[in-house]
Amino acid sequence: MRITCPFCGERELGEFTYLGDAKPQRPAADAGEDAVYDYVYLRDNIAGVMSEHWYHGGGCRAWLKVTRNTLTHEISAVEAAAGAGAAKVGA
Amino acid sequence: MAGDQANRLTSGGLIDRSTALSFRFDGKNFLGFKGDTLASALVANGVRLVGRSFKYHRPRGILTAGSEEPNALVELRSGARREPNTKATTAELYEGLEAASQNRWPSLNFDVMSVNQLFAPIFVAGFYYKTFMWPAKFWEAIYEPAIRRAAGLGRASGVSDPDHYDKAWAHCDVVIAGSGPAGLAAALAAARSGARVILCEEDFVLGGRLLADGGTIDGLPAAEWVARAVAELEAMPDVRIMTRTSLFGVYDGGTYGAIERVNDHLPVPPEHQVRQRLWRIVAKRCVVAAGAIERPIVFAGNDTPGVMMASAMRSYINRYAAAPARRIALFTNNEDGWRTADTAIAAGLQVAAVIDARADVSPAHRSLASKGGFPVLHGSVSAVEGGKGGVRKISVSLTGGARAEVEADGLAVSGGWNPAVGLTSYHRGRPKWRDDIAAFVPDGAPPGMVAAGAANGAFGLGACLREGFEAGAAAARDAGRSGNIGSMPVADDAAFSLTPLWHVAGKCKAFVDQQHDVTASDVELAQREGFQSVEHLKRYTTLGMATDQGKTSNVAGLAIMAAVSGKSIPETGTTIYRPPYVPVAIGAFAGHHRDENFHATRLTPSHHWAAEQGAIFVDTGLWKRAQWYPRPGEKDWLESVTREVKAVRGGVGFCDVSTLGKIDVHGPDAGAFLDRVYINAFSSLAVGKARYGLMLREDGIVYDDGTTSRLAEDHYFLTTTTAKAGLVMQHLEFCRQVLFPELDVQLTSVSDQWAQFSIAGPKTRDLLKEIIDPAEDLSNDGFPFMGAREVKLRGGLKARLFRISFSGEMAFEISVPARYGEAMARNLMIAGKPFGVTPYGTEALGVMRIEKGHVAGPELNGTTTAGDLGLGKMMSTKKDFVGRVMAGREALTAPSRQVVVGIKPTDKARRLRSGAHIIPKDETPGPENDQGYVTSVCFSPVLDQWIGLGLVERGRERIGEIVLAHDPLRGEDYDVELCNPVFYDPDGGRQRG
Amino acid sequence: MKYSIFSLARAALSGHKNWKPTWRDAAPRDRYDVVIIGGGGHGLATAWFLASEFGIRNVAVLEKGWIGSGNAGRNTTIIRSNYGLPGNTGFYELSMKLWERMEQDLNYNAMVSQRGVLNLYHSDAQRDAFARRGNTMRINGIDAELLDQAALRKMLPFLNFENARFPIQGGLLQRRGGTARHDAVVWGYAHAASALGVDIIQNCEVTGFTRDANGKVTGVETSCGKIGAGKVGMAVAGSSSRVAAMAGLRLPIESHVLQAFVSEAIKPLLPNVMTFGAGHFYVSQSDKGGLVFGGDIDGYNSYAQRGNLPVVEDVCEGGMALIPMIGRVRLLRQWGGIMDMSMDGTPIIDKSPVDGLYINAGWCYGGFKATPGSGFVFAHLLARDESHKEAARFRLDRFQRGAMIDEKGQGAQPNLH
Amino acid sequence: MSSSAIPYSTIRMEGASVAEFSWDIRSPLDRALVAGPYGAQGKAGVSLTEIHNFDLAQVMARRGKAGEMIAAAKARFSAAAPETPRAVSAADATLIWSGPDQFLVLSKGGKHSIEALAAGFAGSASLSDQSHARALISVSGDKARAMLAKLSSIDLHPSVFAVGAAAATSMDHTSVTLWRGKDRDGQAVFNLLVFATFAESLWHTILDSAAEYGVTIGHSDELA
Repeated sequence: MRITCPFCGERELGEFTYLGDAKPQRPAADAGEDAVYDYVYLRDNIAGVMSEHWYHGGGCRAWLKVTRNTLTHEISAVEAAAGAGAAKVGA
Repeated sequence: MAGDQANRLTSGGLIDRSTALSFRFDGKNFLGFKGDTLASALVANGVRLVGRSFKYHRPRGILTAGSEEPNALVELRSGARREPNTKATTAELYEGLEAASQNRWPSLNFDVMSVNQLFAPIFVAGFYYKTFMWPAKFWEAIYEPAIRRAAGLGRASGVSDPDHYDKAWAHCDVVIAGSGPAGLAAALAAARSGARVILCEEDFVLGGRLLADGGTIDGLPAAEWVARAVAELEAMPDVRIMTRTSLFGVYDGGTYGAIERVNDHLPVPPEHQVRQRLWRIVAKRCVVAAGAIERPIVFAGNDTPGVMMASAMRSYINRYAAAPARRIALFTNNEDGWRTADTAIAAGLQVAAVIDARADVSPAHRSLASKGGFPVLHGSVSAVEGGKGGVRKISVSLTGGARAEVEADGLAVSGGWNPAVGLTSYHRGRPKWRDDIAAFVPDGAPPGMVAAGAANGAFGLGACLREGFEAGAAAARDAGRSGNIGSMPVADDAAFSLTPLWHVAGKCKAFVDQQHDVTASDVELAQREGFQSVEHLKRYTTLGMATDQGKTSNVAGLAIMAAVSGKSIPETGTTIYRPPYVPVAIGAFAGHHRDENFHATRLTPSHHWAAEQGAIFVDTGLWKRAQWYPRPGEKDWLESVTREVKAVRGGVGFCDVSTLGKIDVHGPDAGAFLDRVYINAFSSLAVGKARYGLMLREDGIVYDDGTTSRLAEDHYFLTTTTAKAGLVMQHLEFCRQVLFPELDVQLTSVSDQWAQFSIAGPKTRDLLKEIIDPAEDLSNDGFPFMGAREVKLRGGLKARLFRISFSGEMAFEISVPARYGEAMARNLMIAGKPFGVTPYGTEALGVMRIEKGHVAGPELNGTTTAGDLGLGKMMSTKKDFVGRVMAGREALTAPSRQVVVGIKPTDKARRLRSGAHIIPKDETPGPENDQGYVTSVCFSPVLDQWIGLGLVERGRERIGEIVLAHDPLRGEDYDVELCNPVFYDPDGGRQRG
Repeated sequence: MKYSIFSLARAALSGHKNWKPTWRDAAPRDRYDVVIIGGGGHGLATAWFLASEFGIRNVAVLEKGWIGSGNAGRNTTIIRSNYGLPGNTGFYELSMKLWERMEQDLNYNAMVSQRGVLNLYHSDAQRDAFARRGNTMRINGIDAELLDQAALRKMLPFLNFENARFPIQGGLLQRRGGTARHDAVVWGYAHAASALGVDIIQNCEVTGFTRDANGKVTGVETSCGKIGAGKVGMAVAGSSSRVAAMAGLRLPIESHVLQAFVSEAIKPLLPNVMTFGAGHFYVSQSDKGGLVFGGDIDGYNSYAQRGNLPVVEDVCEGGMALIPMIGRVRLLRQWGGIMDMSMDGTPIIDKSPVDGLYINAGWCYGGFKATPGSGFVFAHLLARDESHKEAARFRLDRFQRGAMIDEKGQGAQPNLH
Repeated sequence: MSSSAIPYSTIRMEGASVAEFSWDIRSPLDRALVAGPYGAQGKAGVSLTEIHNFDLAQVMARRGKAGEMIAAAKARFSAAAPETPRAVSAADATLIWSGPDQFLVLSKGGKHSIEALAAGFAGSASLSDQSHARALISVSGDKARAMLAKLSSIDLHPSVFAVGAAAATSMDHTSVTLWRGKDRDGQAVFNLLVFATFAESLWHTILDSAAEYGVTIGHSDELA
């Protein structure tokens, strides 16, 4: 598998680390235990196109949101996490 | 007769007759020529019996001339370089080659295991599932060892592989598998377009089937055309031709695996060179021009030595000038097979007969037959006479029912061609059936891959060139290259007509999978027993599971299954194709990463100094750390470690702690950020102070700990444990970039920037005064406990000084830029000399942290909570932080949890061991009363006894209770007392003093 | 049809023409007391135990492909009960005891080979963790031995003791561990269950659940039509989330690819099952002669049943680091299976929140060894509506309660288990 | 091969003891690097040079301050700081992209040490000293690309990785910063910043990879 890092270009799988589904959002501080349980433990586990967190730890250390098909491993989009490259926010 | 090359034809072939090579097979000496394979040299020498089959130990010869060979497997080389199951058909001959037949005892010619043939009526597919069940104990003791000994083919060397391997990356626009007409045409078109091209050929010569079958291309003899094409390709800088290289797999994102047999054609790789190299080729497009594999027809006696694929016969005759037989019969169901009759006659060999299963034979072939003086028999081969000496007589069932017999010493068989659909099917694409050629062709190939030529079912030479050229041009275009591709090479297409014939029914054993001894009746039995799915068929009979992965047998097997189950072949379908296309040495996949090079090694800044001191090193992750520093006369590690601990507690010692992860946390929101990743507060930490911090995973379990210091308003210096350094960095970046992107914070690993030493013991300050600029105030007021700031050393170097202690002693940690690390160690020795300074290792470090009751790796084991570790009070209730909510779950806060306590044997002479379990006293150990276990132990010089920490149910409520340490693994049971985990200076006076 | 050397010899006389199918290929009936989704080892074992132990014979096993086509036919065939945490220890030992009598139970030779499973350790910390686990095993009545380096040198002289990056210090050995012939386990359960009246229906894919007004599951919709059921049990590791989603459930499971490898067959070389403690590599040698080996999961969600090169390399590096004599042995075939990776690395066997639907899932990469135990406790749950005591901790709500069973201590990060 | 960056100091101690501190600088390759030929005989295909004693500062823009950081860099170096994976040569420093909104400043002689840079980047960027965190190895020779292909998954073809191209990448599972310097004697020069504690290990792997081509090994105080 090769992932096109928005900062570095196309790189081989070995430079990246996988975290998982990027859809669940960390609940607000007061959201309660059920919401956090859902966030931490439950997964859609999609067979198909899924948005995922990958870390380019063997490269620029950016966290990425990768849109990938879990049936074919085809990657259709890669974008940086909100806080990667954030120095350009508002700039 | 050995060594005389009696079957070498007097002329022709792509062999170098001026370079004779001697070799040994089963202890006999032979000669061959440069350009031979082991198989062709054996053919030239008239050797027909080369192996024994897997189950029945039947005599077997050479069936093919390529990597699809099921029978001619040998142990190549000897000693540590012995390679079992090597295909003689691909092993390049070299001077001094040694090979031995396998799976026979005592000799190939007289193999006692061939008695298995007598039991053949019982040893049908799956027989072992139905027996060997009684008595139960006999399986491991008797049946299984016997089966294991009988199975397996060659013997591995049994000793460490002495050769080297490496791995490399290559990048191109178009990678092409195969250098036959389609592959070369593809390479020409792509290269002329300006594409970067890699052409992989598993053989040691380019040309594929052109080497054996010749032909005319662009009006030139094939060999000449190949030479011109290769010369043109070689002249282009962005074309890389890789011979002896098999493209074996396709992985995601256009990554291809290839194995280059760099030096397998030499007795031993030259100095500094590898035996084989694994390539990961990254290509925008791939053209599979891997050709097709001629398929056998299944008939009785089809495994007799001397029965050979028709195309293989042509290879041996034309390419190697070696005659597989003198009087050849041909059994074919298609037009292409006839070329072998042509070839035989041209080479001056006799054709005994052509047995053609089709109704009609072309006039051209009829005239060939009359010219060659051989009969054309319409029918099929029903039996072959001849044992280990090879084919003698062939029985033919003629169309219409009559029988005929043909005397011949070789039988060429052509059942048609199967495109090599492996590579195109590795992403779960299923090949599709084409009736016109009665074969599966690629379908659903991975993105970017296309098959061309015979690999795509185009069997004519002209069609191969056309498909290859067009595929090469299209691939280059897709890769963005648009140069002038010039003219397409042209050749005539021979007619291809075939009447499918898979199996000639008969009484004797007719082999589908020759290597695994799977017969047509085994396939029928499988069907009868319900194993009708091709996958069940494969698994039940082991069809296609041998070292050739069924390249010559799978399609025939499923065709027979289709016939007996009344389904069509496409309905029956194929099994899943899996890489690698050819077997690949495990050593090549490992490359450089073996022995000491298995993983990288990290060295601390003072490593070489410690080595000079005679330190014993321990592996901690990738690190080598000084474990202790033995001194002459010390009888064991314990004595050394005890001395080191006493030296620290009584004076001063130092230890390189540079392995801790160190992270610069910068930015206006650095404090707010740390508040969210730690359970305790850091925004409130004053500049110039350090604080111990604990971070949780989001599931509420402790992740890591360490001290973090505030060096400036917007700059914290965070430390992690050695083990978690990289992971914590990743986690913090996740928090920064994903969870809390609104915070203005920057992270940098500075682990390698700083050499850090812990200096501990009551004389620490005395030592530091020697080395630190006298202007720096190190007094309790000037540098209180948990102080942290930059200081100047004598001589002007700046260092960071932290007053933190994990030993319970007055202690500091000092950081200097890493290239001064070794000097720092030396200077600490000089500065500390008056105070008896002692370097100490990780063992002493561990002893002192246990004496002080500090938790470490064994307690932070990924299942413990802050509360379990006795650190629950650190959890802030005033802020949100990672893990806060989940940490509150019922089972994680239950009073019955196992929590950290101190443990000491009641008998002071008793050694406590980690991993011992804690059982209430006077109870019989069982799962119900297994209340915890010992996590960390040491011999405490202070208490003069073994002590430890443990995780014990309700441990903190049970201080003083005597319980049983139960250690059945080591046969020990003894009483221990649960106690306060802080064994040493519980009030903390010493570290604050 | 009773299998034995005698029946085999008799059959030989008639040219093996009289063998009957190993199991009956049944057409679906309208309704069963229990429908099991998934004709793998677990599903078929569940059916057999329902029929043989719990007297429920009106059972169907629905398989979307051919029986054993999932992980039952793709694993590395290891059996063991060397777990260290309450909940796992007892369950896997229950399973091991069932392995030990399987062939007699089923009249089918699954080649259960108790050749020993050895976990190697390379550091003091690892030894201590193994000691803790080994003692847990012993306390639970399971065999375990802690071996030092000298013992290993004697037993396995070919391991890399001399120039290893991470020298071998010793190992934890369970002699009763070993291997079994994976396909034969499937066929054996099918054979025996079929003989007791269980309907095995291949090429029948479940596409949905039928529910009554209260939401209770009343059956399944399949590619062969609707089939009614008193209870539905799912044993579809690899597809658990997809099947559960048909009932509106989300599970604490991710699907990951685990690759496995087999070498060319060679004469006996490795006597037992070994795991490398300093890298991702485990290996045994099949009775046929191939080295069967594997390592870590690829690490990303996948339903593709195939993996990528970095893990192949990583595994072979581990192999060469541990056993440098295998360098010239060739890797013959690589494949990938879909693992139900649960959030704590431990299975889930429980009633689902949907009435009438029962879950057997989350086996990570360790489902094969659990086959008989899983079948037994799942049959118990289906028959009695309560967890067997050895499966009592495999509840679905353990994540909400905080009662995870996390052998590796990696938390809710499935790719690290 | 050590040179003293801090002068030798002799200090008279209380109690009449004399301590002599020598603050020798030691490169992480100090022991492993043996200058001279290595591997196959004949003309060396690979040339390896370790560069000693450099200043290396990591400059990371603060949130929303990328523009200000670029401006500050421009003011200091009279060069545009790299915003994509490139190495930019300024008069007395090389600015090497190291990630989104960050770059490394490689220089000699303290002129662009972290202390020297601090004022200029105050408010726009966070600075972190990496001078001692890395070893710097320069690779050239006919076979440099062939050798690097064993370690790096990056495509180093001249049409893809031109002079000035840079990459934050991994070699042999170890993070490195790689960039192509100016050609020397008509040959490409690849520079590698390697983490100090991994340096010796990676060095041996580099030597193993290069041995078949013949290697010449040296060191230098000059930046390539």
